[in-house]
Amino acid sequence: MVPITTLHYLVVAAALFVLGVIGVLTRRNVVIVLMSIELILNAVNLNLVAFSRMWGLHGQVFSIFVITDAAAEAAVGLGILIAFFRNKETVNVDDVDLMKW
Amino acid sequence: MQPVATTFFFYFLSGLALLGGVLVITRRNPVHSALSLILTLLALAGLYLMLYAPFVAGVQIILYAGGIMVLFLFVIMLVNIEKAGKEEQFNKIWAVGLLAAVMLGGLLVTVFVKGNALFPDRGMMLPPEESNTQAIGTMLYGNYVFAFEIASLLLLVAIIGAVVMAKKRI
Amino acid sequence: MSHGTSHLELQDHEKTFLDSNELIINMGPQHPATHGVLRVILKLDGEKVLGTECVIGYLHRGVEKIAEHRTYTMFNPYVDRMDYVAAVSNGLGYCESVEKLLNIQAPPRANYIRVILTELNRLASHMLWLGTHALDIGAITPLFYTFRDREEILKIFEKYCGARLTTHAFRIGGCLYETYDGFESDVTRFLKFVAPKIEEYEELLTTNRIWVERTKNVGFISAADCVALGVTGPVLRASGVKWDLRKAQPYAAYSEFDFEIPIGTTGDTYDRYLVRMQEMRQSLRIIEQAVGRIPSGPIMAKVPKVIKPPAGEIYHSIEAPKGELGYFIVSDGSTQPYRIRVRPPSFVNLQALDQMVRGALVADVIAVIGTLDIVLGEVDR
Amino acid sequence: MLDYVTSYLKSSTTPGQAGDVLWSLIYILAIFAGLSVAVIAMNWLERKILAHMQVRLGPMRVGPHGLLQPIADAIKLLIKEDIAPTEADKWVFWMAPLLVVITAFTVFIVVPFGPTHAVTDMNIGVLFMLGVSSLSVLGVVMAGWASNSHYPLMGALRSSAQMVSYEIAMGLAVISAVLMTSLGSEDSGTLSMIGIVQAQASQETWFVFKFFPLGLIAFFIFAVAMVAETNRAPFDLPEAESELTAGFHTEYSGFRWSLFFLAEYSAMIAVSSIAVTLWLGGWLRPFSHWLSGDPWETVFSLFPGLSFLVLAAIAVFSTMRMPKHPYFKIQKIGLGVFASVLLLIGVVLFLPPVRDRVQDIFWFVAKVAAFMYLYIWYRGTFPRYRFDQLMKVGWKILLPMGIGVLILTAVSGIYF
Repeated sequence: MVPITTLHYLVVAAALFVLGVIGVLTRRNVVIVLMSIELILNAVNLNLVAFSRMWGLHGQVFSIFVITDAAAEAAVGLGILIAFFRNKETVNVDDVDLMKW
Repeated sequence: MQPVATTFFFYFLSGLALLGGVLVITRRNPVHSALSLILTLLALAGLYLMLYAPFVAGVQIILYAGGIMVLFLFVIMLVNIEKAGKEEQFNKIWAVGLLAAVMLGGLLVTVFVKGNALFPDRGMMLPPEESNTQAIGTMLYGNYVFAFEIASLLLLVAIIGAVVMAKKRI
Repeated sequence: MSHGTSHLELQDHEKTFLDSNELIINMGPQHPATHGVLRVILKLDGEKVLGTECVIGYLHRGVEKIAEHRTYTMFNPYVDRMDYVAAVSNGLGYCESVEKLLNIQAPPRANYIRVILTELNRLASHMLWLGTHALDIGAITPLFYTFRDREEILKIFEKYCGARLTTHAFRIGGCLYETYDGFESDVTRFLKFVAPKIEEYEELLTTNRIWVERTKNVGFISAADCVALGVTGPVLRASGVKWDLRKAQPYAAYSEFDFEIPIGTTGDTYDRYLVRMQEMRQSLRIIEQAVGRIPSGPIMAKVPKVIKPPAGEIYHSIEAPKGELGYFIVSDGSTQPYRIRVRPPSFVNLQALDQMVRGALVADVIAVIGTLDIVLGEVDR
Repeated sequence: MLDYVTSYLKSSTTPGQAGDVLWSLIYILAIFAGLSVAVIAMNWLERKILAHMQVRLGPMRVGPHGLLQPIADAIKLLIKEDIAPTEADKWVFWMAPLLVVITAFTVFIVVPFGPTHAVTDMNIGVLFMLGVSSLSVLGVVMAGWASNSHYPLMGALRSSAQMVSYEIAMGLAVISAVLMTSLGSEDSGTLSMIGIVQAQASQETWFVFKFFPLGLIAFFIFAVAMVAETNRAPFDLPEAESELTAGFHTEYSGFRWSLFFLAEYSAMIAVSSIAVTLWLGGWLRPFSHWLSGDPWETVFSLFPGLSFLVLAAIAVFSTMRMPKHPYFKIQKIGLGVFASVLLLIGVVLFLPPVRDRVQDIFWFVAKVAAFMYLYIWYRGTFPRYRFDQLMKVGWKILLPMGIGVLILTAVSGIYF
């Protein structure tokens, strides 16, 4: 069996990234779009942590920043979602076509 | 700590992560999507442990699975999902989006296949540090202290933003 | 979930959070905290109560209708089944009403026995209220303490008339049973036994931070609202109205005893709790005075064998543990009442529920149902 | 085989760190079995202690003094029909109790019952425990949502809001204890559970007494938050019987309900273990520095055996007090057997090789047991908080206190 190398992790991360992109680009439900963004961020995190095994801890520190960012993004994104749902009674991303209601 | 059955656990956890990812983007019910995403997150935490990054794994579990996903579930329960479940699941430009994503995937495959030379020492794995948490802490409050403070500012902005968005009258 | 039967309407200024649909929850008829088979339809915004609607009648037995087909004597046991935790009071009210209709007076000895038993019953009722109220708010221990002490009261009842709950202790014109040997000493011993117990309940609850937080400023109702709704009993007195029928229109032998009417100031749940605790002490005081000087003499007035009141109508009310318990009896001169209408305190007090819980939280609904001290047997009759 | 066992007994590290799969599995099984027994015992003890607080007897019929009652209950729950509401989301409904129970048991792999008695020692031990136990909130939310009914949904929303809020205060209290580990050593502090206890040993004080009253306040914050985390009285709003019937597990029955029950009790034990490890010196015996030296070591090593002897004496006393009626004959025999089992365990624990080895475990378990008693005591004493009051306590009292204690601890750490 091939020993597990950094490249293996990179491939997994790439696959997750593509899944996230598909989710963002094709789904209608805003909640699921937000979750797909989380998938993308996690793929990045996996990359960062995997690289930290090659070039030192910086990757792990950055992945912590990414998690912080994800928390902020989720809070704001869900806040927007709630505001949107209140105005339009829908969570359909196609209906988000006005900057101001 | 001698790693045990690394290969098996790698494929097992990666499989779980990818399975979760697929379920996230295909489920009709957002609650199911969220639960699948939790599966992915936990599997990734396992992968971080395998990469000797226990602190990131712990943060992943506490913040992502225990915090952010609870927020997601909360919001899903607040907004009425019954109607959304009956609607069309994919948007109008899904074909274009899928095409773009597949092209992106193809690009990545090309990079991995053709760019073998880009990863000259791809098998190299640094040994684990004596104390991962301590090393990360030193780095976080040393090299990256400015970024750290900016991140706290970002969180503050996010808190205020979320409150302003969600609350009708302040 | 029953949406069909509810007539709850949102008022204009009340909008739900996120403008989401209001949640309609059925509390009861099978629910641990509705004290029987009360069904409350709650209209909620998250946890906030926008409105309530009580659905009653699950325990309706047609007591008032039954009265029209029974003689005055035969109907006497039925009234015990209304407020079954204060059966003695029900019986007292009924017997006194019929006596008033017949224009006879119960002899003084009977009146003293009536006072003692009624006050014991008031204690029992308040103890049951305290235990269940505390249980609803989450304190499970007082329930067992109060039941332990209520048991002593029920033992006295059992010794006196053979029944514990639905006593049927009194008859029209007086009492059927003479006090048993040692009745006085039993009651005195009970008084000595129970006085420290009331302190014990207060020790557990009165200064308990969580208890105070859960009950202070909860279920507020003003004196004016109480009067407008016809709310009586401890609920009215906790709002600051000094109205107690035992003082206002003394019946039985109450005019001969020295006691006070505890009143509250704010009219919240905590005040009602304090008022009831004080009432328990006042009851002890009345019993203590009464048991010391039970006059001798007959226990039954001269009552005709067949009770046939003259045609006419009468309204007589007494201070039951839960409030004003009134009987309106219309007689057509026959052996059976033409119509009896009971003014049950629980039913009237329950009407204040909606006003007391609007804008509060679900947990407050529980506290308020507890503090109103309703008995569904009396609400539904 | 024997060599294998003795080689382990001599090892000075946990099986997980040594990479010893077999011993890890043995430890996991032992902890699993021990926890199950503890939960069963807790069930009986809670009912008995609460009953005696409430002037009643509690279970008396099944077995002498109701000793077999938990087993009867367990059998009843296992053979009960497993009902799932028609409109429920079957898959999620089925997963929720599993998730809750798995997280409740998983945290125990880092609980140190002694310097070497833990499945493993992670260098993120405390973080791991907090993280995994915070996952149980997901199970609660899943259960409430999947039941597709209003009461469970409200219970789930309540409990998720409650658990997320109190985690913050809890985390702050934990951090101030972790800060204390860094004192008095050149190295930085540690998150490892074993390391934290060792730090208390080397600093010759339990952290609850450190920087009096700072340690005590942090401990208090944690002690309050942990009751809220486990949804126990007076913070038992998610399952407030009088309001929400049974909260998030209203629709559950039989075996799945028993999983929630199991999870609740093991979560109680888990958070108590964190508190014991962080503030009460983990496996260290009381006065290990004041009363050190040879005679005291021997005296304290007698405690495990003595405690079992006391239990046996109580059992014998109860046997004596039973009425002399043939009806009680079997019960008497049963209680007598129980007493002699206790006596036997007590005697075994007096044997020198055994008593040195079980010391650590005994003190740890005794401290956790004290917490369990507190849980029962709270339940018998306090009414239930209302939801907004609960949030007020969490956010406006415990959180500022936690931040204050954290800052003061850091300051004291620098200057003292």
